[in-house]
Parts: sequence; structure tokens; C-alpha cells
Amino acid sequence: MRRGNWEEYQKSIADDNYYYARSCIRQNFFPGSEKAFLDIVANRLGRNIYDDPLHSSCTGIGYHSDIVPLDTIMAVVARQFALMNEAGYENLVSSCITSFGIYTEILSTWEEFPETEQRAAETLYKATGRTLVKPKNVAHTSDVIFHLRKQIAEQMTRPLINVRTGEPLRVVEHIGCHYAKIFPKKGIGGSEFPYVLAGMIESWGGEVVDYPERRHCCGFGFRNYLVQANRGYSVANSQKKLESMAPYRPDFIVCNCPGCAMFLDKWQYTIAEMEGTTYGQGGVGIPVLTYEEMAGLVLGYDPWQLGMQMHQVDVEPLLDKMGVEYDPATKYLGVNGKYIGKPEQAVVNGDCPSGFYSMLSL
Amino acid sequence: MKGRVVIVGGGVAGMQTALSLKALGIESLILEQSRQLGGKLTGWHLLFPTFTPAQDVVAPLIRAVRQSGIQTRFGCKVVSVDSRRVILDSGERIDAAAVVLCSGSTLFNAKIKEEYGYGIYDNVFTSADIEQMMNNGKVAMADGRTPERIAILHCVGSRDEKVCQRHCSKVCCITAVKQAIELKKLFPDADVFNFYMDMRMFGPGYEELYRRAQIEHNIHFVRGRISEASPLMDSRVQIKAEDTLTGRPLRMSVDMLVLMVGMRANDDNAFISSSSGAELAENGFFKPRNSFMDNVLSTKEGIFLVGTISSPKTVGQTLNEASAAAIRIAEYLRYGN
Amino acid sequence: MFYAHFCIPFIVGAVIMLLTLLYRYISWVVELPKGDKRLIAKGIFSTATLRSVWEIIRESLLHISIFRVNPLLGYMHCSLAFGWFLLIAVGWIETTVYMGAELVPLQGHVFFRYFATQIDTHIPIFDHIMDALLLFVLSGVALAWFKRLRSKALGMRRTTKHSVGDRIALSFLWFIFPARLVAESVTAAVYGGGGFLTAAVGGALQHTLSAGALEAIYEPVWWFYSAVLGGFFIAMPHSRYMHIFTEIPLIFLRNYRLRVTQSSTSYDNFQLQSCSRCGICIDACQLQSELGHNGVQSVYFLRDRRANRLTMPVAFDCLMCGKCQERCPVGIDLNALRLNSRATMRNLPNERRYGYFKGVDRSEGSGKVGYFAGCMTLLTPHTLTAMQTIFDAAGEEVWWADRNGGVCCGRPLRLSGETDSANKMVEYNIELFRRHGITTLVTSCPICLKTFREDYNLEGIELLHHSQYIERLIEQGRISLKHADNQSFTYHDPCELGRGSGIYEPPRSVIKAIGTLIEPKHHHRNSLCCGSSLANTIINDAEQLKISAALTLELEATGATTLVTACPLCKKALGRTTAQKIKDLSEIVASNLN
Amino acid sequence: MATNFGFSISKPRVIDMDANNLRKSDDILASMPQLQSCIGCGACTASCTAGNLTSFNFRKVHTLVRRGEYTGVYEELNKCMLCGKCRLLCPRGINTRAAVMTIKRTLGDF
Repeated sequence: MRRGNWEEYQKSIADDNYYYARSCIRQNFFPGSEKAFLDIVANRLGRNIYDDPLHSSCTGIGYHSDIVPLDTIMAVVARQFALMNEAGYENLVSSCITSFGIYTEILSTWEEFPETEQRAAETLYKATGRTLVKPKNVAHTSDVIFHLRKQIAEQMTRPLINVRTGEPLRVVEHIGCHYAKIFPKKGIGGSEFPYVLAGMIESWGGEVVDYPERRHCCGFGFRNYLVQANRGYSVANSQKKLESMAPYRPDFIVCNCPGCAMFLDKWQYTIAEMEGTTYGQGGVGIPVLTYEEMAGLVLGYDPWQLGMQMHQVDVEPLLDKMGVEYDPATKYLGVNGKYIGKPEQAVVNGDCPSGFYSMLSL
Repeated sequence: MKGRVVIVGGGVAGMQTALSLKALGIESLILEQSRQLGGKLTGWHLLFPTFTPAQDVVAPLIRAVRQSGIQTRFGCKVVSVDSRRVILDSGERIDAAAVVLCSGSTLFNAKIKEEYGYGIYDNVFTSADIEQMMNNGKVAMADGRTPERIAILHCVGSRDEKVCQRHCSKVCCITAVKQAIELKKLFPDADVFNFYMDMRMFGPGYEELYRRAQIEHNIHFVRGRISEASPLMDSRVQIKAEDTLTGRPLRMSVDMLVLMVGMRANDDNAFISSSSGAELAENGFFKPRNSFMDNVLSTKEGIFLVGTISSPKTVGQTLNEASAAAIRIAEYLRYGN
Repeated sequence: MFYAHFCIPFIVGAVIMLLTLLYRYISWVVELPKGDKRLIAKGIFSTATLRSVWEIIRESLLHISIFRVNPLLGYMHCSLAFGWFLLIAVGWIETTVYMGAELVPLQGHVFFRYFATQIDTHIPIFDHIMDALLLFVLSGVALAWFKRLRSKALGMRRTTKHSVGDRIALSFLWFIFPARLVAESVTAAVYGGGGFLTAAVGGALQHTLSAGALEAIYEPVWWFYSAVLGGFFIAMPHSRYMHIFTEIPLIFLRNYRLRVTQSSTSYDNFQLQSCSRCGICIDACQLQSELGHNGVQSVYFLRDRRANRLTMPVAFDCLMCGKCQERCPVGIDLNALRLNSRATMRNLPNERRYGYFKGVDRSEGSGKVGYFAGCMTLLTPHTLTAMQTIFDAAGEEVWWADRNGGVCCGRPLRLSGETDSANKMVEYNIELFRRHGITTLVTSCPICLKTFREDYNLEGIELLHHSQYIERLIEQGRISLKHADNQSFTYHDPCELGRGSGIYEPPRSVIKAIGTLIEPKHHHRNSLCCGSSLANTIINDAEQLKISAALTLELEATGATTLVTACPLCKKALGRTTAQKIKDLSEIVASNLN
Repeated sequence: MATNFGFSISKPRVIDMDANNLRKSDDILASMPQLQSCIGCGACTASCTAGNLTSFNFRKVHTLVRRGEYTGVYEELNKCMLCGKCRLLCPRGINTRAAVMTIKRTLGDF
């Protein structure tokens, strides 16, 4: 991707002592990612990070679905900040892009309308007896990895290179809308040409692919996906992106937003089942990775340890390209060695359960 | 009366002011920041709506200024102005009987609208780039290919709160029509699309030119602002807009995207204003004392305004203002204000 | 005795021509729709036949109509047609007188001067009569030659451009009578005799040529005459001269009440082939005189249609103002033919089209009198309010069919050739009128009026243009108007109202009830078109404006203070080009009510 | 049969000028360049006899045609009664009736 104004959009990212706020979607659909993130930051890079069992959902999904009112979410956010302060931290890092957006938005609202902050502090105090102390620094966890990308590169065992051709892997990066589209100055590289994922990819040997619909939303859209009747609209957005990127033959998609990773992955399955279309090479889908998984692979983690068997689109083609050794037999064995169940065959992974599409291709 | 009339800026506004003053028997001094007279018009190719070469306006003015012995100083950056003197960045103080601000305006930096990818994608150009290319005699895509489809986007850096430019730059609509025709003449097989918010064809002959562009040159006009530009594999650009007349989003790939950059107030207007006491309007341009009777007077006595220093204007309007200002200066020098 | 070898070209030509004509006429008649055949059967033994014969004499021989439009041109056509007819007729009498009851073959009559040299008897008076007739025809030929060279001298701005067939036939025709003169003169020179003309020319030849030379050219000149005649006969059915004979069956068929219909029938052939390409329609056409559009006028339209190469730009570049039809000496139904050509090109039945009419009824009020404003009148609201005022003044209970928007009358679509779709509007509107139980339907739009009259079956509902309705109100004393002589008006006849519907006097009598009426240069059936006609979809806005400006000039030249018309389209068109007051008839009535 | 998830994937509403075939649109504009001079004022639609009874919008329809969107246009134009009111109102002097006929002829089954 061509660099534009990346230098102009820089933000301060704390170097150490992070208070970790988990993501609802990520811990449910990509549980290995959060675990890997904590492990990489704490054990590989030697940073202090605190995963607080007391903290809750930010209620952002509810907020964006018009279920949770502003005052409520402000109180919830105030509680997260209070917990962070109680734990002795002042650098908040959130795993979820929507949470990051919520924190930024609310801090900004408090700044613009101080009475709202006061009200939130009062509510918090009345409800929980806690005191609101705002964080010094709010960053997304992808910002942290971006910040530490060079350090990761030093420990890298498997760069983003196609071991068969020696060429850099072609990576499509997708930035969650709430990362920088709400507050461009709060994202690395701004909203038009965000650099947060591109920086990681470049540092780890891959090649970023720019394509026309790069900025487009994955289609999550909260209400749109939550209501079954509206889901076709959500899928259409992902489809638009996939159609736009397919000619560039990307090796994988990497997202910094848990929702995006989920939808770009699962809607590929849906589209394939409904229409028989796949967008990757060789009649299969394009693997979708979280940046934690990408960092984990680069650092030599076992893909099944990273939870990559949870993906809808099989990641094996990518692992083969990267030269990652993996044991197919253990793919569906949990950490305790117990069988966790195997998904049904899917068109997106090159299977034609009903033979319908293979008939079509005749 | 001590000193001469000091004219800040040696573009067409400054030159015509000096010439008009000269005709009234008043001596003036032109202070020009660059190394040559002519200002922005020097880089322009043809002028709307008559396709008159810009040189046909600039060159005679420069010649007249030289011939009439009007004193001109180059490389002068003005840092402070009041109605009696002008201070340069060298610290030099120049006494003035009156000061005329003719320092014009600044072309909007298209890079700020980064969603259009100017400076990022090879085939995104500004209107000024096109004029330059026309002057150089070679208009083409970045790799030298002949464009087959060109999009021209109006209002880049005008009427846009997002970049703090609320005003209309006035001349871009007609410039876009003019450039569309020029491009169509250069590339008869190319499709030229103009994306506009409103067509503001305010001047004599403008609407007629617009009509000719549509009917004779088959230039397409789409009402809708391009929202983003993205690269395509072959270095072409994909643009998105809404065709607001059909209420449908519209997407197309183009070989060249031309951004009609607007005029914005000079950055140094702010400190010229604070040093002189001449007030600025909300949009950062100098405020005329009265929009009807005193267009060429600033709010501060002894400081006059000519050209785009006070708002976006056409060349013709600027030249008219220069003559008008000369008369008002003569009155001022004679009777005070 | 009446045979010589030189007669062969003539005989062959005459036989071919007769067979061709017979074949064509018979096949056209055979292809006629049943209804038309029934009309022929009914009419053939009626006075229509006699009327037709009289008309043939007047029009096909004497060309009275052309005389009326242009006397010189009339003389030309008359001398050629009537003169030739007399030559044949008197020639027949001459041979009969000479030969008694003896059967003389055709060539005997035609080349009698050649064969007469072998007859002993000689009746000089016939020579002189025949020479006089020849001179009569030759004067027509001379005029025709002159017209070719200088059409303007004959009062025609434009003359028809000819096809190849026309040129061949014309060349033969031009030489027939000069050749006859030469042949008869040479005969006179060799054998003596001849009338005042042939004898004189023969005498001159005798002086200039030796006897041997005369002898040598004697046979060739007769050969030439025969060849020219034969050539003309062969070329004739393939040229404009086909009209000479086709006009005759046409006159019969027309008097038997056959008509050009919405879709073309075999009867159209008689109409198409009756065009003499005289070109009178070209000068009548404002598209020609104002815009310089050539090749689209009726004569060219008919030519293209005859040749099966009619294109949309020709078929649709016509205002259908009816001026050419009004002047056509043959009386061809030009507008009807053009319309059914358009229908052939564009009529596309579509069952589902206009399904949205179902249940639409935007009418309001109730009364025995219905008022149908028409689409265009909605753009001239002054007319609407004036009509309201007039209705109120007359105490009329009115049902307003379409004041809030309704369905079009269908005429614009019909004019565009979409007959089937237009008929859907007809059906809709008839049903609407019937449902509201009106007995009188008033419209202020002549376009609507014309289609109501011609294409709607509105039995029991009286159809009135608002000019007629207002005239009636005045006559019945239901409204009274202030009259002032110093109020001067000029009136523009809308094409669809005047020539289209024959309503000329009602608007004039209404105007005269209010003030003075000054007629413009062209009025009644000669009035100009405003250019806004819905029939033309080819001309652009600027061209419409030009046509309207020319009309405005004439109207303003009357010096009248107010221009009056009775059609919303005309009013709109004139309003664009005049600085004078332009009013609909209803407006001047409403503002001059007592 | 394709799997049914209880919803269908929305089709894009975008006017895709790359996918659209502009040949017919070019033909129409070549035969009547004046159509290109529309300034979208909507006078035609405001006065439209058919538009009074249906959602027919000539301004929109011909704009779509000029963008190469032909689907449904013929049927839409069939709502027009060719009455010609719009022609009297068009500030750009466009021969709207001819435009309707030309577009129909180019796109339809004439």
C-alpha cells in the first residue's frame, strides 16, 4: 500500500503496564487470540499486563443496537476506568475495536460536555461506591502490537513469506470502522490509510495489498446482523469487499476488530453455502486471521494453540504456504486433549456436501 | 504625505493597482514575495470562459509595469502591516502613504482531503496540475498513457466544513467546465465526467459554456460529491459517489481524477490582520468595510484590498477592483478617509 | 393499311402500360378490406359515379384546383392533360370522319397524319384544329421546360426533386409533342397539306432542306415520335405520371366513401400513386419556409413510402398542421397517410401498458356539462379560471373531468403512431365520461377535441370546443358581454381547431361580440402553425421558436392590441415570441362579462 | 439446493459504470445530444401527467439511462402518455417527447 499521511497520524501508545479489557466477540469466537496476546505481551515481550477478572463487557454492542442508553454505557465505562485505577493501572488497552471506539467516544464526550462526566461519576459512585479516574492512555491492543512490532520481528521464527516461492505473502488488512473512522486522530495512520496492521505486516516480511473496497465496512452493522431479516445486507457488505479483493489474490485477510474477523470469516461460509462462490485460490475461501494469530504464527506458536481450528475458513492452505508444521490429527483436540467436535463439510473449504455446486460447474 | 503607496503582492491585482495609481499620478511600490511578477496566473494555461491564454493578460501587465517604471521589489516577505508602514521579514521598515493588500489567496492543498488520494495515487491530479500540464504541452496519465475516462471533482476544499472551508471558491465550477472541454478536445475518445454539488455558473457566458460542454462536447455531469478514491491494479483509480439525481450510489474506475482545488485564505492573513487591525471575515479572508459601497476598503483606514485577498474572484473582477481601489486611494490621499 | 414498322415501339409501349396498369389496379382492388369493397358495390350504381365523372373532368383534365392556387401552373397542367385529351378525342373524331365505320387500330388514330397521305380525301379544317390543339399542348410543354429551369417564375419557391424513373418518363414526355410537331411538319413538307402550324413549319423545312434530305428523315422522324411515345408508356407506371391514370380510380373510390384508416390498407396505394409531385405541398410547409427542412414534405413522404424506404426522421418531421392537405390539388389524405405510416413504424400493442389507469378518477363536481381541460390547459391556468368564471356566470353545473390531473386524451400518442396505447386512453376516458352521465363535453384543447370527435365513440354526448360553447351561451343569452369597438383583437386559428376540425367561425363571432377582429395575413384555412405541434418530434426548441416567431410577426402586424387564440399550445408558443398580450378566447370572454 | 439461512444476500444498488455497457447510452446521446444538457431541475416530473398518477419520474429514468442502467426503463417509459407538457416546461429546451421515443426505440423492441 502506498503511504500517504501516515506520519501525520501518530498517537502515543504506552510502553508498559497495560490494563487489559477483553472483547465479547473475540473471547467467544477467537479465545486463543486473547490468550496468545497476553502471553506474547507478558512472556515474550516482558511487559506488565493485567487481565482483570472484575471487568465487564463495555456494552458497546447494545449501545450501537439502540438497546443500551448513553448514560448507562457511560456508567459501565466509568466502572471499567475505576477498576483500572483500583488495580493501579493507567494505560487501558482494549481487545475490541468497538470498545476502543466506545472509550474514545465517551472520553471525548466527557471532555466536550463535562457535565456528562460528572453525571457518570455520580452514577458510578451511587451504584458501586467506586470513584471515576480517567485513564492516562487508551489504546487498542493492535496499537500495542504495532508499538512492539519491531521487538516481535526480532524474535520472529516464521516471517510472512511464502516458503515455496520465497515471495512475501500478500495480505489484505481490514481495519474495524470504530478504530479510526470516528476519531481519525486516534488511529495510527488516520482513517483513510490506517497503518496499524500494515506496519505489522511490513515489519514481518509480508506485502500489504491495497484494493478498491479496502475502507469498506465488513457489514457487521450491529442491528443489521442481529435481525435475521437484515442479515442479507450485512453479508452483502462482506461480499462487496471480497469481490473487490479477490482479483488481487490475497493469501489471507488480517483484521484488528474481532467482529470483522468473525464476519469476514463466517460470511465467506454463508456466501459459499448460499451462492456457491468462494474468493480464495483453488476454490476455497480466503483465511481470515486476527492480528494476534498473525503475531502468534510469526513467533512460532502452534496454530491449534492459537485457536485457529475455530475458523470457518480452513487456515491450512496458509499454514502450508508459511511452512508452519501442524498436526492435522490434533486440530480438533482441545487443550485437555479431548475431542471438541468437528464442523460439517462446507463449500467454502472446497467440499460440496450436496454435490449441487459441482453439478453447476459442469 | 510621507512615502508611496505600498502594494503587497505582484500578481495581476498588484500590477493593475500600480498601473491605475500611476495613471492617477500616484507612485507606488510593489512588494513581491517570489522572484517574478504575475502571481498565480503565471502557471495558468487558458482563462474561462473565452479560452484566452493567461499570458495574454499577464504579459501585457508585466510589460506595462516595467515600462511605466513602477518600482518593484522581489523576495519581500511582509510580516507586519499598518496603514503607515510595512515591515519585511528582514526587519526593514518601508513607509507607506497607504497599503494595498494584493497578496491573493492560497490554493487548497488537496492532500488534506486524503480520501481522494492526491499525492498517494499516481493518477490523481489537481486543477493546477492540469493547467501546468497544458502549459507544458503534455497531458497524460502518470505513465504517459492516454486517458480514456476522466473524472473531474468540483469543490475540493470549498464548501466543506470538514476542512474548515465553508465558502464557495466561485471559480472552480467554470474552471472545471473549461478544463473538461479542454480535456475532451485533447482526448476526443475519452469520457469526461464532472462530479458537482451545484453548478454555479454566475458569470457572463458561463452558463452558455456549460451548455456547450454538455451538448457539443458530450461531457457528463453527475450531481454528487465523490466520497473516496481507491487504487486499482493498473494504477487507475476507482471512485465512489452518489448520483443524487437518481438516488443511487455510483462507482466507476477512471484513468485520471482531477480535483478542482478551491481558494483558501492565506495563512499570513492572520498576522497581517493582527498587526494592521484590518479585520478578517469568518472564512479567513479580509473583510471589506462594506459589501456594497466600500468593497476595496479594509476595515482599517489606509489599508485597501484588491483581488482574492478579500474573497475568491475571477481575473476580471480582480482587475476591476484594482482600478476601483486606485480611485479610492487617490481620494484617501487627497481628503483622508 | 394502318400499319408501318415504325409503329412497333408505340404498340409495344402501349400494351405494356395497359397490362401494368390493369395488373396494379386490379390487385389493389382485390386487396381492399371487405368493408371497402362493400362500399364500392354500394356506390357504383349511385350518383357518386356521376359525380366522379364530373370531378374527373374538372380535376383530372381541367385541373381547376391548381388553377385556384396558381393560374399559370393550372394552365400548364390543363394544357398538358386537357390538350392531350382533346388531341386524342378530336383525332378519334377525325379518323372516324375520314374512315367512317371502318375499324381503325390504335396506331391509326395516333399516327393518322402518316397514314392520311395514302387517303385521297382531305378535310383541312381538322388539320387546323389538330394544329391548334398541338400548339396548346406545346405551350404547356414550354411552360414545363421553363418551370424546370426557373420554378420561381411560376410562383413556386420550390419544385419537387425527381427520382430516376421520373426523369426518364419526363424526358420522353418533353419530346412527345415536339416530336409530333416535327414528324407532322416533315410530312407536310414532303406531301403538302397540314394545318397552320405544321404547314408553316413544313414550309420552313422545305426551304432549308433539300428534297432528298427531307425524304431521308421522313421515316426516322416518325420512328422517333413512336419511340418517344412507347418509351413514355413503358416508363409511366414507374414514374410520377402514374398519377395521370390513378387519379381516376381514386376519384371514384373517394366518392364511394373509402377512407384512409389508422392502419394502412390497399386503398392507400391509390392515394400514394395519385400524387402528381406537383410540389405545391412544399411551399405550404413551414418546416421548409421557416427552417429549411427539405425532403420531409408530403411529396417526399409519399415518394419514400411508395418506394418502401420511409424513415422515422421523415415520417415524424411534420407538424401535421394540414396546410399541405388543404392545398393538395389531388386531395390526398396526407395527414391520415402519415399517421398510419407512423403507426406501422411504432404501434406496439402492449396489454399491460397503462394498467395504472384502473380506478383512477380525479374528477370533481357534477353536472350534465363536462369540462375536459386537457393536459396542456393545466399549464395555462388562466384558461381554467376563465372557464370557471364563464360557467359560473352562465349558471352551469359543471363536472370537471381533469382539473386535478387526469388521463391524456390519447391524441399525442396517436400522433406518435402508438395507436393501440392511445386507444387505452380512449377507453378509459369514454368510461369516465359515461360514468359521470354528462350530455355535453366541453374542452378548451383542440387536440383533445379532434380526437374526441374522430376516435371516441361518444354517442349521446355533444362535443363542443369552448369557443362553440361560449358562442352558444351568448346566443342563448345566458351570458352577455361588454362590447367596445376600440378593443381590437387578432385571432390565430389553431391547426387542430381550424383545418383539423373545421371550426373557424365560432371563435370569431365571440371575438366580434367583444371588440373588433382584425384578420392576420394568413387566416382561416391558410392560417400558419405555431410550431408547437405535438405531431412533430424532430424539430428542436430553437426551431419551434422560429416557426412561432414568424407567426407572431404576422399577428403583430395587424396592429391589434390583443392576440387571441383558442388552443393552450398555441398560446404557450405565441407567449414565448410576442411582447403583446396573448389570451385564450375564454380569458377575453371572462374579463368582458357583464 | 443452496442452503437457506432465512435471508437473502442484498444485491448492490450501486450504478457500476465499469460493468454497465454504455453503448446504447452513447447511441442515444449521439442521436440527441440535447439530452445531456439536463440540469436535473425536475420540472418535467413535476408537471408529468403520468407522474401525477404513478411514480414515473422522467428525470430519473433518463439519468439512469445515461449512466447505462437500462433495466426496467422500457416498462417505466411505457407509463408516459407522450402528452408533451414536460416539453413546454423544460428550461433547457430538451425535446422530451423525442427523448422518450428515442430511448424506447433504443432499449425496447421497436
